[in-house]
Amino acid sequence: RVAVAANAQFVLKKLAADFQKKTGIAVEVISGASGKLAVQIKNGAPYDIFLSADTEFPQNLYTEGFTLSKPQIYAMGSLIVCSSTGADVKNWKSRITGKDAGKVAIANPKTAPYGKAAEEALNYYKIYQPVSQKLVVAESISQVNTYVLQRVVGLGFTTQSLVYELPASQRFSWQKVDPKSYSPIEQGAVLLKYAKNKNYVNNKKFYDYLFSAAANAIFRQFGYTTA
Amino acid sequence: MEWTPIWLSLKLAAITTMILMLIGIPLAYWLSRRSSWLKVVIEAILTMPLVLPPSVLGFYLLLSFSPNSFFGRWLLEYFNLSLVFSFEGLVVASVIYSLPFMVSPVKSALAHLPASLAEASYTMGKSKLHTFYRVQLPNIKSSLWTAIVLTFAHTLGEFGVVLMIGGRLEGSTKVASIAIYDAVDNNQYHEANMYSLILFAITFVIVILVFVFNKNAMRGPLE
Amino acid sequence: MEWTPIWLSLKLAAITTMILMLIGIPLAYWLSRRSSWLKVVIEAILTMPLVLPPSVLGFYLLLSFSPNSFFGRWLLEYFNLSLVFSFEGLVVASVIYSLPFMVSPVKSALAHLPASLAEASYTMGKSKLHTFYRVQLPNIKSSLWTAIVLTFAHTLGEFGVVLMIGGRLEGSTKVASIAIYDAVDNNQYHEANMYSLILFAITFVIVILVFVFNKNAMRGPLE
Amino acid sequence: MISINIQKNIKTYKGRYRLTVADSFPAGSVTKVYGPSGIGKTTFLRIIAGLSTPEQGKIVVHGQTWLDTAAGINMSPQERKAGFVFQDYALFPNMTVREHLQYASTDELLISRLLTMGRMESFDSHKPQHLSGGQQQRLAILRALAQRPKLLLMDEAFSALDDELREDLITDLKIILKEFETTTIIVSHHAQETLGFADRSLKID
Amino acid sequence: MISINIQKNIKTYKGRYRLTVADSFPAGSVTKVYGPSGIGKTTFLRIIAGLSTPEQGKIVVHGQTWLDTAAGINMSPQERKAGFVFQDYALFPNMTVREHLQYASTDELLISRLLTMGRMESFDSHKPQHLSGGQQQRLAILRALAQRPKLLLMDEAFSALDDELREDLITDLKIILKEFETTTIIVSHHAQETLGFADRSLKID
Ligand SMILES: Nc1ncnc2c1ncn2[C@@H]1O[C@H](COP(=O)(O)OP(=O)(O)OP(=O)(O)O)[C@@H](O)[C@H]1O
Ligand SMILES: Nc1ncnc2c1ncn2[C@@H]1O[C@H](COP(=O)(O)OP(=O)(O)OP(=O)(O)O)[C@@H](O)[C@H]1O
Ligand SMILES: [Mg+2]
Ligand SMILES: [Mg+2]
Repeated sequence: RVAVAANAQFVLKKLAADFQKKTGIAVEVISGASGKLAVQIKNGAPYDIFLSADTEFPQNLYTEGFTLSKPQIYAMGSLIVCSSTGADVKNWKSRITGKDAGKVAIANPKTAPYGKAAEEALNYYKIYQPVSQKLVVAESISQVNTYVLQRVVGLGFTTQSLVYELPASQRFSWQKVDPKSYSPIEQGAVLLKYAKNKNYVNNKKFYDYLFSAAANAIFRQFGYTTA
Repeated sequence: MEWTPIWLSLKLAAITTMILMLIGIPLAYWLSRRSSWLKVVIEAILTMPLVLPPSVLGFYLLLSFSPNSFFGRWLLEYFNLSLVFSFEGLVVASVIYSLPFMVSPVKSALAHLPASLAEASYTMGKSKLHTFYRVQLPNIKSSLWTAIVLTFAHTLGEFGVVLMIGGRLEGSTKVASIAIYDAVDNNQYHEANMYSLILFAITFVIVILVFVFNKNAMRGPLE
Repeated sequence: MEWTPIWLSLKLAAITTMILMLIGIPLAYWLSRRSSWLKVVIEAILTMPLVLPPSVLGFYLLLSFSPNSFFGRWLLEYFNLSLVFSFEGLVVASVIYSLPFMVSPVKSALAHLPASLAEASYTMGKSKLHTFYRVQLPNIKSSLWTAIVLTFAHTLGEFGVVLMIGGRLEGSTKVASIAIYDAVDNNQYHEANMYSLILFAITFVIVILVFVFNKNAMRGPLE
Repeated sequence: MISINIQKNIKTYKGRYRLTVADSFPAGSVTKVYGPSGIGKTTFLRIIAGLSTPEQGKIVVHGQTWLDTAAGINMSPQERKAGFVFQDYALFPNMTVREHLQYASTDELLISRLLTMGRMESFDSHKPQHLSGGQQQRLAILRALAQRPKLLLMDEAFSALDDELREDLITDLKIILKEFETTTIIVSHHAQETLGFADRSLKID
Repeated sequence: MISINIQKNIKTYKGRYRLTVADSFPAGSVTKVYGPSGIGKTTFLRIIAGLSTPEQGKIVVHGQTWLDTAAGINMSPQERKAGFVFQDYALFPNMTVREHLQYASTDELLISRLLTMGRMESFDSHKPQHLSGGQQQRLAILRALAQRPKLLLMDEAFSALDDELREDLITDLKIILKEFETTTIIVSHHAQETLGFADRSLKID
């Protein structure tokens, strides 16, 4: 069983499918907010592997002795600005401060790495002040996606992987945010103590697969960068 | 720890409860009168919002309130009112969500009341409205308070809907339940505990006061 | 779209409602007797779980049920029972969370019932228990059904608590509300709509049946 | 002058049965209505008050048509404002004795007078559940009087009162009913009960 | 033989008052209890049935001590099993006429006999709210009889019945009470009401 941060669940399902094709081993994917998953793991959740949206939670689990290995970075996310109102987001920096931008959705900077990155980017371009009045803070990256896709907001900051999850028919415009404007969104994974109980070999196999060239290719396909 | 979210939560719960008293109690009265198929269906529909997970209900409300929807645009154009990302939106959503907690207990209690009480009042020339507020309602006081307490508490704890259509705006939609949730998510357990304790304490006092008041109201002069 | 989560949800709601009938109704009876300070406080405490956002309540329950806690370890050692990430845990959490919806309406209705009904039964040699089930409870049928419907619907829609202490284990803790939530989160709106519609339809039918049954039960032979 | 002519189908222990009453009641008179239990006496009073509707009927009170099924006229109980002493009293559990009377009337002088007349002064702050059967019945009578009804309908209104109390009450009642120019219809089982009160009688069977 | 000696403080219209009753009731006798309204007659019956507790008192029924405040004995209403006809009937709204009797007794023969005796056969599937006042009162009497009580307490149990019906009922009652060896205490305001029924009387004041 793999517990995965909500933003990476789509790619993980692809990885699981690929892994099963190669080895015949089935993987059960459980998604949720990283923080909640971490609390659950500390309280006995039956998960074998944990893929967080950041590095802090895995590190914390490691120091408190809930893991079999040190956290490892499996991918780095990229932040994008997007809209489905048909607006042109190529020059989003000027647009976002304008009148007709509508509300702007970011994930909660306190809990979601993509939210933190978005905040950093806005500060980097010195437009946080003017934008703050329009900011709508969503619970998670998924909720940002909902707001954007349902056009309740004009613009949203989310993960690049969203782009590859959408049906082709969806009206959607997006633009990468320059990675130098925010600190890298490193996503860490750990092998949990629970993995020892059952099928340790298979668990370990999948954990190792996550860092294989084949997996890296799939990660890149969905807009992540890998080491 | 800030006080704004708590204050906001209490305001939301109080306003919602008040609105629900205004619309829920007459609705309960109407539903308690001779029942028809229509009323049974309406009653079932009122219960429906409960069945959905709050955040999903919030999602559907988001769709219907958003300026892209017909209803949302109409509100915006004619009333300059936006129900997404605003306190007003939270109130409307909470009203929908908590409606059955106000209506059902009151309706059931009215159904148990002997018909002759109202009849006696009618022969004294009192209107149905007057009779309802002076005779029927006071005689189901205990159920009425139950409804009010459940509604109030439920609105305070309401979270999923609020999170979806509120957008965490400081001072207008970031209510206490969201602050607690964020604190837990942030590993700020101490802060979460503080918020929880304060909410508990305030509600506990309110509920105790209601029960004590209610108890005295039901007690006769000789006991 | 799978049927397992829906089936699981219905099972959870049905079991919770049944347990709450078993413990909530006697509790309501006890609370409706001559009230004391102790009872007022207990009643207020029962209302408290409502005040917290469900996911936070879930968080606290997780901490107290977890094998790291005294209570959790005790359960595990002596009963080999784990209340975290198990269906049993969901049941216990739902029971705590929905308790006031069962207890409060029944308690209020009992308080409104004339004392002479029970007295008449006592003089006929019937025990308090017999009197309660044969005389008092049948005469507050409408409120009892209200309590059952609210409890059932509320448990179906229950999400935050369940998510926190259940995780999303296929076939044991991934109930329909979580499936819907996931679907919305994953932008699978069609699937979310399907789940919602099915939950609606099932509950709608149940609620309508209850109301129709209840309506007939309250109707006399000549009307 | 009140004229009543009604027909309603009811079920009695003899099977389905058509309750038929046709009579005129002179203004200010007190009419005793009697007949076997379950024959429809309470139903008759309820029809007059507007709480029940007969299949056919006409009720004219002091020239005003309260009910005419043929013409489709059916005044509401609120418009008829008949004073009604219910057989089961129908007191309001939430109100004290005084509040019952205040609900019917704002005339504090009248209220005091009625409380004295019913010997209920010392119970004026009691709720019905703390009153004895006879006290409850007296309160039901006083409440009906407090609204100064043109027509007073009493259903077994003396059944819980002892002889002495009843006789005293009747003496006072006659004075007050005269003063209010009230026409009274009283259902009673016992010949003795309405002695010195009723001046006419009507048998239903 | 039943001996009762009780004292309880109650409030009447004369102010606080100490209700005192001391009397012995021969087995199988029918005692009429009377006195002004609000004096404590209902309270007296409730004390005998165990629904109310006096400040001081002793009740011995056929050699069995039901109450002895000095010795701290106080049997529950369930153990006393006195048949009680409540002044306000206390019928069960959820039960039909027949179900009321079935609740008190499993003897279907007795139930049929009682239904006939109370002329209630044709109402056996009616609920109380669809019965007339007199029918409700008869049901209350029948229900109390159905439990074959050793002691029957009747609070104004004939007040809603017409003379003819009451006389017929009394004839039947006397037979059945003799058969059950029941001792009866009946509260009544009207001398006439218990004529030919009560063989003793007790005034409370
Ligand atoms: N539940 C109660 N609480 C307080 N006082 C009560 C209660 N019931 C009766 N009383 C008071 O106790 C006194 C005696 O009441 P009780 O019902 O025994 O009178 P009673 O002799 O049966 O009168 P009646 O002939 O009118 O029925 C009354 O004055 C009444 O006000
Ligand atoms: N709510 C009701 N629904 C159906 N039937 C009723 C209802 N109330 C009374 N009845 C029936 O109608 C008949 C007439 O009832 P009503 O109460 O008018 O009798 P009554 O003459 O007042 O009798 P009593 O002297 O016993 O009070 C009764 O036989 C009764 O069974
Ligand atoms: Mg009658
Ligand atoms: Mg009495």
